Amino acid sequence: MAMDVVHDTQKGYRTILHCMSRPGTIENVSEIADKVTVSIECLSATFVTSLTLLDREVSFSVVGGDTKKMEELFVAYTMATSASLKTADYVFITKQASKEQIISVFQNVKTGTLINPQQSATIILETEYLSNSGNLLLTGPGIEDTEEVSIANNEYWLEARNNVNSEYPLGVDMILLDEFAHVMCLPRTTVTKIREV
Amino acid sequence: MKNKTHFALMDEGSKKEIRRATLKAVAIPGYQVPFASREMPIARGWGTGGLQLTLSIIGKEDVLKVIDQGADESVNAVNIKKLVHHTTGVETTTETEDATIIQSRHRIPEVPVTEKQIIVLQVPIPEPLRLVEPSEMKTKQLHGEKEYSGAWLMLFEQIMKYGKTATYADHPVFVHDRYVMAPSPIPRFDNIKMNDSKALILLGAGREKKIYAVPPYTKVTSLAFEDYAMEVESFAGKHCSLCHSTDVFLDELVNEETNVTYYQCNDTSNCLATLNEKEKVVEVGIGNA
Amino acid sequence: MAYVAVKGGSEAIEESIKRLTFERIHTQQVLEIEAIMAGMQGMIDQVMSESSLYSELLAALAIKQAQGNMEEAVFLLRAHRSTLPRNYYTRVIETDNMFVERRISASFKDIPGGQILGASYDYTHRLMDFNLLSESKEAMQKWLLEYEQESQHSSGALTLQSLPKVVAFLQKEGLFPTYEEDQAEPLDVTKRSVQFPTTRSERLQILTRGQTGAVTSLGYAAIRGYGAVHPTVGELRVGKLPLTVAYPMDRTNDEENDLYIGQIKVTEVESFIPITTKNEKNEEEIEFEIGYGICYGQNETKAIAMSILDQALENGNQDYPTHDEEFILMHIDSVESTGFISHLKLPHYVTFQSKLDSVRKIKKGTIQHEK
Amino acid sequence: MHDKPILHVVNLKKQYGPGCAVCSHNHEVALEKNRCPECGTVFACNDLSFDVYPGEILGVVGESGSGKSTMMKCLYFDEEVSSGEAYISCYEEGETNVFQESSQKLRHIRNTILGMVYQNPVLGLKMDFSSVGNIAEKMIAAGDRNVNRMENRSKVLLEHVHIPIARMKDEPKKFSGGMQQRVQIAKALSNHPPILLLDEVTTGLDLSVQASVLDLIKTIQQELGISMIVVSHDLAVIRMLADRTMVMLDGRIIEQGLTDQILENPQHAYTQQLVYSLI
Repeated sequence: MAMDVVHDTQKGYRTILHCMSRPGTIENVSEIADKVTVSIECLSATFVTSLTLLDREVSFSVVGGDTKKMEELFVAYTMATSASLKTADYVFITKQASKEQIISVFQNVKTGTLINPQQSATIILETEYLSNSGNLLLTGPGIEDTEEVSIANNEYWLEARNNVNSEYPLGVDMILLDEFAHVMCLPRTTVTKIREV
Repeated sequence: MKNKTHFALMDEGSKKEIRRATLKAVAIPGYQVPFASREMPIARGWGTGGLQLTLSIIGKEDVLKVIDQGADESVNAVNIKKLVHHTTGVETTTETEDATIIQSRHRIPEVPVTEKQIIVLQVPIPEPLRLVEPSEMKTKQLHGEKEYSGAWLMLFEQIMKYGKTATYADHPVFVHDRYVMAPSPIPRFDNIKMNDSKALILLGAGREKKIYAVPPYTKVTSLAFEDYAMEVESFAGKHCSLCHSTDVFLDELVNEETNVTYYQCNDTSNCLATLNEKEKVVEVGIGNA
Repeated sequence: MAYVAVKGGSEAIEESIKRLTFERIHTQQVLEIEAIMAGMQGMIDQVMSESSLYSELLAALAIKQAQGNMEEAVFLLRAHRSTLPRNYYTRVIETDNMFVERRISASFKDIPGGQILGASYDYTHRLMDFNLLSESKEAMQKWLLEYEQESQHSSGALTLQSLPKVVAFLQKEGLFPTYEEDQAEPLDVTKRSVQFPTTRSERLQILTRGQTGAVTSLGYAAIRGYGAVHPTVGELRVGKLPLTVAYPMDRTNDEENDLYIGQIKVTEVESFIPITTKNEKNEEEIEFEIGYGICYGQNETKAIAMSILDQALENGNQDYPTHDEEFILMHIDSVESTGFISHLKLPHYVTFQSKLDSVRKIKKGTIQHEK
Repeated sequence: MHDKPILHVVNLKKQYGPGCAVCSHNHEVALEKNRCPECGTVFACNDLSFDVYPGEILGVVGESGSGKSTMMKCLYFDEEVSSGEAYISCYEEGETNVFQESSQKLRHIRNTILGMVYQNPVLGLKMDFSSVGNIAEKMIAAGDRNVNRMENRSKVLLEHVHIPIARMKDEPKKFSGGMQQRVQIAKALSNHPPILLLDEVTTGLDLSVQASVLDLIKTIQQELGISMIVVSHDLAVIRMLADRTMVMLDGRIIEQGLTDQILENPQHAYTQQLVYSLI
């Protein structure tokens, strides 16, 4: 069964909205992701996210691995424009991305202005796994007390994220996806801390 | 000519734009994200911001409740509910507990909201600084610089003049210690419900083209000085003439024949629930006897 | 009891809507869409312009459904517009290539291509024509026959022609500065929100969508004294423009493959307005600039007023509200202004209760103070 | 005198106009007064470098058009500088060039570290709000949220500047120019700013009022140890207040040093003219 552009994107969006409102909460979109039949270079969940958020009014950039195929795919399916890292509204970081590439994303993406902080990039990051047990502690709006999570390879980018979010409300918001079609979000307001052993 | 309307009325492009703006609104609590704002089949100023939010988030499995001034049966609430139902087929309800999406004008329900729910508030004037500064460009600058002395000064002046703050509904709040926000014209009585709310609260202003949000578990405080707390509407010594509740927001009414003032719950569905609950107790009581 | 007003809403609404239908049909006269399209072009043009949706059929339907209420008809069409996917933009149109039906210049008597009066109310005597009370089809046919027999109308078709712009001749003479073409992609105000300060593309869109009366009034204010614009109509033209879009699957973006999607009738105005500028040496000079107005259909007053406001906003001036883009652009939209004005009819019980509470407390406080 | 300045300004420049090949390179020669004859660009402040030390009053004297008011507006961030640096010792340990900071941070610095008294009270006061409200505004901006405390402090300050407490709820628009100026001073002082900027504050006031305002400034400076920059075209004001003085002409600092030295032994021809006209 193919993905339904009306109802499945609505579901995908509600999942992301739920996760963005409750950072650290992990949901999954496997029900929708399983319907993805096109051959793609990214995670199914990434493709679902692109169909959910992109259209011809926004721009995106892909980092890591063979980005050309993914770019063509996104353009064909969403009519969004492919743009440079510095101007893209949505930046997709694939599993193939190196640590240097990931850090360079955080150093180059747009972070909004004080007048228009919403004009900042949203980073969609593919990662190996997301789970709710771990030593990464999250606090901030949307979190009742503290959320404990683990995100594969977060040491690659945690500091870069802190830097880019240092002058609130400027910053970037993240949607994290893993191979099991799990979704977790880190809006710019979420403060991270490594639990000390 | 095609006659059938698309699911949730708006084309997918319109929905996506609203969805993108909403995500940014959640990520920057209390900040008014501009959006294009489509014209709706109901008039600007009649809840088009809330309606667009509802239509952009709603799915087949949602259950919708719409209230206006606390009442499910208010004409505008009925009208909006009818429109959403016609274009989506989703179930509607008057029970606050059953709803997954609650669209409201000027009230937050008395029943505590839950993590499973999204509250959508209709907003006429989203800019809390508009009275201080008419220009949009300048108010955006003030928010950007976190310059809120104008908003505070209004309250200070009221205290100097009247000995207390004299705001009505829509008393401004401070969100996540960063943005001053208009909570929409909810009574001061409801402001506290925004603080550390279990539900996500979305606010939409269709005519002014702004979407903003208070995520769950977010600090929301009413603007007030240390030594002059914001006073909520007081119904001390009054109670609902129907269900006898005392700790709720009451409508003031006058009996046309006797000219006597009496009070009734503003939240009609909560009033009914309380009444039913009492009936049950009475029935149980009778059964036991 | 007052409280009944908010109860039983469903039934009240049903009854009100039934009553509205009754008002529309109780005389049992069927108003044919064709009749509206044939005889109400002015209304159709205005509705299309204010709702920014070009469809004579839908505009006629909206007028019928709204019983001729213009704000309601515009509202219907705008709401319908919100349900339509819009995935493509047309190619840029050069209005030089307009098929002109009417073209006048108030600035020059002799313009290349000549003045073409076309169809206009300008020189009609506004005297009631009581013959129209009983117009017959036979009389119409007779008039049409005679009209066609006159030699200049023999072709039967409209005297469409493609004419160069008046300003082009003046530019050749060096009276108008020549600007580099702005190739920036216009921002679609219906797809993303407007930010202040706005770009010209945003301003022009909002102005052309503006309520005809509002645009006219504010344009009038700007030239009457509450503004610093002194325009002359350089060229006003009414005519048809062909529209094309790039072939969707064509990656070469070759214009040869463009798809023709139809034509629109527009009114276009270029007003010549003298302004003071500074030259390279920071010295003041006077130059002409163009105020631009365009709108769907034939709506000349609105297009001229738009050209005035375009110029007023282009050169902001703090002394006049008509030069303040927030003042103009935020208040001329029909759906927005009528919506907010009419929302005052909605119940405001809660807000009023809150107000009452506050006022009572202050009163009590004052009394205590005085004791 | 002191080791570390509270305010350290390096090459502050403010130009109006784009600049051109002629004036951007060697304007020393090219400019007519402060204007480039080629492109018309005006250099209102041209490479101003100076320090203000804790607790001192730095006087700035010069004719109108010399760039001193523009300099003050740049220091209070009312105007954006074209280039240059400024470091404030009590902000980020004096290691951040504040001119490079975001508008959000500038607002914070302005609200908590700086105070400003404009020549024209309209710029510094909300004419339709009460006087006490006007004074409170600055304290609110600096983070005070206690009405009684702010009201009491306002009363003390109003007394200080000789405005009857009975009139504290009156709007400044009902006051004379001198009274408005005194409300402005009270406002600027209300949050104990470490640095206070005073732009021609006594200009236009009656002589007796002038004296009391100057007295007030001096007292406050001694009591609270606030550092001040006092701009005036009137050398008498500078002589009375300033520990050190700089002289401005055509957007440049032509002379600076201890006030006594400058008054006794002016070096620049323009300064000499100023000093001798005073005597």
